Amino acid sequence: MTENKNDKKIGVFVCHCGINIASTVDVDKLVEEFSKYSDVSHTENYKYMCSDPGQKLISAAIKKHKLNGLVIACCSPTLHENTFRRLSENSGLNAYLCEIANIREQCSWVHEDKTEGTKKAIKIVKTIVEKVRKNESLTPVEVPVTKKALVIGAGIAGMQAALDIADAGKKVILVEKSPSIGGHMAQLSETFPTLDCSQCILTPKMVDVAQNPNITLYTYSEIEDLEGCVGNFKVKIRKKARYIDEELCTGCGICVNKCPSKKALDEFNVELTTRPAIYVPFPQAVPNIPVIDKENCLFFQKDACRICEKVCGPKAIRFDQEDEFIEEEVGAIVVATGYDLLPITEMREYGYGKYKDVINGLQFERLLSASGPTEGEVRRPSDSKIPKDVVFIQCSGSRNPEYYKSYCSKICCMYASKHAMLYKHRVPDGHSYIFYIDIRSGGKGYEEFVQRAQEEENVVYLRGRPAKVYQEGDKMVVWGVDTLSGQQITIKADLVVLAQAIIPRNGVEELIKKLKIQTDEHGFLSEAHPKLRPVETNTSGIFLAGCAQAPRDIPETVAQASGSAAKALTLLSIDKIHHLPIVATVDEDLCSGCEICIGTCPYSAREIDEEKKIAIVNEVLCEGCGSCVSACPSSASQQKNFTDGQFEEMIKAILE
Amino acid sequence: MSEFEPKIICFFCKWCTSAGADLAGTSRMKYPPNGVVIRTLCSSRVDAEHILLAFQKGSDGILIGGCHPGDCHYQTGNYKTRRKMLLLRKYLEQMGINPERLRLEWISASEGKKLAKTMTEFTEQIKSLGPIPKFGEKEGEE
Amino acid sequence: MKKIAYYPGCTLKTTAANFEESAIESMKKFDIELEELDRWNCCGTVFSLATDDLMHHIAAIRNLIRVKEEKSNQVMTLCAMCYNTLKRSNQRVKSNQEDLDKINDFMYKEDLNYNADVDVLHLLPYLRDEITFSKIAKRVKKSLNDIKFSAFYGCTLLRPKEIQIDDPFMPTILENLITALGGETVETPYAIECCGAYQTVNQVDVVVERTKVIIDGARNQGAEAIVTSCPLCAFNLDHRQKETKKKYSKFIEMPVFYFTELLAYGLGIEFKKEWKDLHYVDPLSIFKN
Amino acid sequence: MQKEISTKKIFSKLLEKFETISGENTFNCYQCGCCSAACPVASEMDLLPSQVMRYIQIGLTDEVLNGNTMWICATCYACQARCPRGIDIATVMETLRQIKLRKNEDWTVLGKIDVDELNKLPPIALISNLRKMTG
Ligand SMILES: Cc1cc2nc3c(=O)[nH]c(=O)nc-3n(C[C@H](O)[C@H](O)[C@H](O)COP(=O)(O)OP(=O)(O)OC[C@H]3O[C@@H](n4cnc5c(N)ncnc54)[C@H](O)[C@@H]3O)c2cc1C
Ligand SMILES: Cc1cc2nc3c(=O)[nH]c(=O)nc-3n(C[C@H](O)[C@H](O)[C@H](O)COP(=O)(O)OP(=O)(O)OC[C@H]3O[C@@H](n4cnc5c(N)ncnc54)[C@H](O)[C@@H]3O)c2cc1C
Ligand code: SF4
Ligand code: SF4
Ligand code: SF4
Ligand code: SF4
Ligand code: SF4
Ligand code: SF4
Ligand code: SF4
Ligand code: SF4
Repeated sequence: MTENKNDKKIGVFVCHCGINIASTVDVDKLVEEFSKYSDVSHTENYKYMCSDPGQKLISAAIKKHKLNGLVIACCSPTLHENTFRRLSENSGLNAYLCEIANIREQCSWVHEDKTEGTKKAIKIVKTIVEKVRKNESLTPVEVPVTKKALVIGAGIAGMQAALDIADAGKKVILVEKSPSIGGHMAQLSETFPTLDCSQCILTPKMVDVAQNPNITLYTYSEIEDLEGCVGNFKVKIRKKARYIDEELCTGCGICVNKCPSKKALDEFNVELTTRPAIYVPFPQAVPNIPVIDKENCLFFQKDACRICEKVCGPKAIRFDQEDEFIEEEVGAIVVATGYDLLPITEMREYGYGKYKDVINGLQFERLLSASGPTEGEVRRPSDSKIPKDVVFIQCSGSRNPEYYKSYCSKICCMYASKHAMLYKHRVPDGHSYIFYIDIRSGGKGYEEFVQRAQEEENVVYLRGRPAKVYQEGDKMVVWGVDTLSGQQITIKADLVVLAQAIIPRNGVEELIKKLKIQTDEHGFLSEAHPKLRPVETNTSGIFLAGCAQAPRDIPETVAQASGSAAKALTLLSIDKIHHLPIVATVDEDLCSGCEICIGTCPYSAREIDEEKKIAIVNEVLCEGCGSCVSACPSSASQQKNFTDGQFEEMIKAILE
Repeated sequence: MSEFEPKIICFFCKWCTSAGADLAGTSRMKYPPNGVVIRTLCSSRVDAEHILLAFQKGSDGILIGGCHPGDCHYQTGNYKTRRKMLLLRKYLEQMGINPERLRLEWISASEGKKLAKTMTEFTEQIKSLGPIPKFGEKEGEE
Repeated sequence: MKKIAYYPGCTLKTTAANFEESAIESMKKFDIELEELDRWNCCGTVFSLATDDLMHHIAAIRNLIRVKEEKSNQVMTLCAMCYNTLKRSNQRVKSNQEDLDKINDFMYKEDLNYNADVDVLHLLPYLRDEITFSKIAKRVKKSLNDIKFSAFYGCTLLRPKEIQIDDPFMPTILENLITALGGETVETPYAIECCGAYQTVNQVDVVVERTKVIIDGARNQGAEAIVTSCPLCAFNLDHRQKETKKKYSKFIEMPVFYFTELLAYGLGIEFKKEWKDLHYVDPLSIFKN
Repeated sequence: MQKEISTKKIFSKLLEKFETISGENTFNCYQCGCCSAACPVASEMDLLPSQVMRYIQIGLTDEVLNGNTMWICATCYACQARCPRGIDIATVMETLRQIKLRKNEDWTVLGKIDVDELNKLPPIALISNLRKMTG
């Protein structure tokens, strides 16, 4: 027996697992081997360690020998690490002093020769004994949870998430950048695949949001700043000045009618029409309170007018209103900032937005919509004629890695089909043509929907990407191809509708920087795992929903929103969160402040202590991957219970 | 002298490769016993210094296993590992160690078979390369 | 007078001498002398695209060596095809040291080792960027008097993007020149499309079809004449009108100019009879003053 | 007639040669057809540019080499300027011509052209034609 140089008292317990281990590993030999170690105070083997008598035997030994380290040589840690760590904790030994040596899955079951198996098992157990020698007692990092959620963006995704969380009895702060909630869905006419009216199904939800006592709604507001981390975020909201006293305004709309400055481009109608300087985005807007657009207001620009102030009965106009800042504390965040369309002005081959009668899909939705600028009569922008030949071009700016976006925008095959169909309903003697490359109609009832367009609505599908659109007289000429027949094609159309690529919402980069979450190369929010954690971000406590993550349609958006709400609720329904304590550490004396670790960490858990000029670890954010530790050039950084010293001893143990 | 039995150290990440090794076990696949696993949370924890130390102390081969690109539990850990390994292999070459002795494989939790195959092949390969030269000596020089 | 080394190319010395003369004369009005290289050879007219073919770049590079010999780092071209070929050959060896070395090795008899450091210019962007259209407008003696032109760019000044002189889908440089000279412009979709190019040698029909589409297209938009920026386009669109007329009896002919001719005309330089004789469709018919 | 295809025929020496000379990966093409929509002389071709790409992808290289597409192509780059996958189809056409020309199968035969006609042509027309259409 060698001398016990440290004050360790380790127990080594070797499991037979019936004959699963014992037939290929000489379990007695293992006991014999480890009893030679000076700091192994107790070692024995037993038939089934995880059985009740097995566990009792370990517990008794811990107490009897005052063990301060535990090695269980048995099956894979994925199976019983929890079992034995719990046992350890219950027997008065810190859970993190207990480790598993896997001599079953990675030894007895994969080898046949008992001598070899035994030799290897000894090495395996030895490495774990070495590790346990230097393991520290650890306590899971514990943080209380603020039981309130923040949802950013009030499109259908954000609204659904907020409603789900609120219905579960938790408070929600819902922040929307534009003057009304609703997002893009409010602009749509009818929706595939069932063609129900978008407004009809959306408006009740908007009202629910407005009336739900658990939801605090901030429209015309943006996130100014975010601090803190999972369970305890501090958020600062900028409530932009509407120049209206929201308490007093009755939403009568007189000001809007009387405003003489009517030339501002109407965002809601995708610039097909103009609106006054004081406006409500659309009739069903929530809240139904106008906002003054400073850029176009005669008072702000020329110190003139003030008509709105004069006509307002309740005297609600406040030209001197200023942006307000509101601070809130929340435990979880859902980001649902949605999408925009790739600007038509980028479409080189289709005229850079020069032609009035080349429009995007959302503009066409407005032309179809009963509440749109043409009251649902399809009239083209240039001369208000009813177009008799309409060409729809799919994949405009999508699936084009060379010039635009490499990805598929996922919903445009479907809405192009819908557009052609709805157009036929509005203009029965009209003709519609769709240029497509592939038709992607995965979804319940989607393929049938496209087939209906082809069979019943006389939509002409042409397979090929058009090369050029130009104006000739009052026609828009499309140079295309049908690759299936091998023919070049020209169509003289009255209107061309481009299914523009879906891109992340304009301006969202700034928000992302504040939230310290990640995006993919295209600016869509990154999920924590593409398959198994699709609604979480890399940052604990921040979830995502809707088109902010990737292009998707309404059903998928709603499903994902409910998913992220469930995730947020999981977090909000516990009092304290525990966090794996196997985190990175920094030795203040060794750290040179080189900041290498900071760029390495995928969770932004590393920052520089400005005073000490050294790196620190935010234990709540650290997930324990160890990237930063191996990247640290000064060996200042270590990982708890995975220190360089432990690795060194484990390596030596294998090579002895 | 009996046949040369190489000493191989395997650094496997908890989420993918170690789970793949467990699967090889539950499926009772067989492979040579030369490799012993050190389980890490992520392959990116493996430090260049660990590898150099292992070679110095007489490891004949080192196998690092991580999740497939895009599947890393920690987002980008495996990319970092790949970059590190590329550099390290160059460095090993300069030190006179055959870079083939260091191998990186993406093995997922469901690839028990790939694990067994890799273990077998790598052991064979290291056997044919022979024992690691003493530190300071170049490989191939007697 | 500012001197710029000038590479004429074969066509502007023969069938399109009018283009060269009008350019040289016009530049003099701006105190610029286009100084022809002492020695030059044909550039090859088309850039060879095969990756394994270096031989065909030698002719182009040799001309750039001539430029260096005259202690210049830039060379002016008037022909779009020369511009395209010289510029792309230069770019190819510039971005590929191995190719450059091989070419230098091959031309070991040259005194100079080429370093891919000659800038290949074309007159059209030079007019826009250096002389500027506003200055040109000020010097106009004979206005184009609201004549309606349809610009025709062809391919080699706009594609590929490495050498493009303007937006490849919506170029405006020719239109802006015409406007500066007092003319009017109409838009056609064909302005940036091909005239049929070298197919004019043995597949005349391909060019006839192009000529018909392009000129009809211009006429439909109200154009009275075409302005080109490539001597091959100029030839095809002008001279192939003969065959076009033969094939389509209803086809109406239209004068075709090279941009330098209009520039010269605007600056008050006489439109010589010899120039006119090199045209197929009478160019002078449209001038109203 | 049914065409029998096989990967052996597709991944042939010829394809290898083709990809070396052109520097293009044929399989990048996803058959959007934009090149064909853009080509100003496609009406004279017996296979559209995108069909040429497709034929090569499935190993029908002989059909392509015996067709006229590459000889009609005027190297105008209208296709290349639009191809969403960044394929240089003009170079693909040149490569096909080269494969023929390197076997001494010239397309332009000067002897067949009227001498007066030849004299009238600008040198750029003649030289470029000979460069593209003869070996
Ligand atoms: C032409 C067209 C037709 C379509 N037709 C259909 C159809 O028929 N059926 C179907 O299922 N789907 C259809 N869709 C898809 C549908 O529009 C989307 O699936 C859905 O709108 C996505 O909702 P969202 O909440 O994720 O995004 P959005 O609707 O874009 O909502 C995002 C919200 O977040 C707000 N916001 C953005 N940034 C911030 C910020 N920094 N701070 C605060 N708030 C912010 C925005 O103002 C907006 O209100 C169509 C899409 C298009 C383009
Ligand atoms: C060939 C193929 C390849 C695929 N590849 C991929 C891929 O690469 N990536 C990807 O993301 N997806 C892939 N998928 C899809 C993936 O398999 C499914 O998305 C996923 O498995 C669906 O999970 P589920 O739980 O809904 O259904 P299932 O996996 O079918 O699970 C349903 C469970 O319910 C049980 N069950 C059924 N009826 C009853 C009952 N009455 N009472 C109690 N239990 C019941 C069943 O026994 C089963 O265990 C693939 C699918 C196929 C067919
Ligand atoms: S602890 Fe693991 S190895 Fe032991 S009996 Fe239980 S399952 Fe088998
Ligand atoms: S007039 Fe006054 S009360 Fe009426 S909508 Fe305008 S601000 Fe509100
Ligand atoms: S003050 Fe401004 S918002 Fe009010 S009515 Fe006049 S222009 Fe309109
Ligand atoms: S969904 Fe259809 S139209 Fe949209 S990018 Fe994908 S394939 Fe193209
Ligand atoms: S261990 Fe990983 S998660 Fe933790 S601080 Fe280091 S890099 Fe970040
Ligand atoms: S990498 Fe190491 S030395 Fe550099 S700042 Fe981080 S902890 Fe300090
Ligand atoms: S444009 Fe490009 S991708 Fe599309 S068919 Fe032509 S070569 Fe293929
Ligand atoms: S380069 Fe050739 S194939 Fe391409 S568009 Fe021009 S003529 Fe057609």
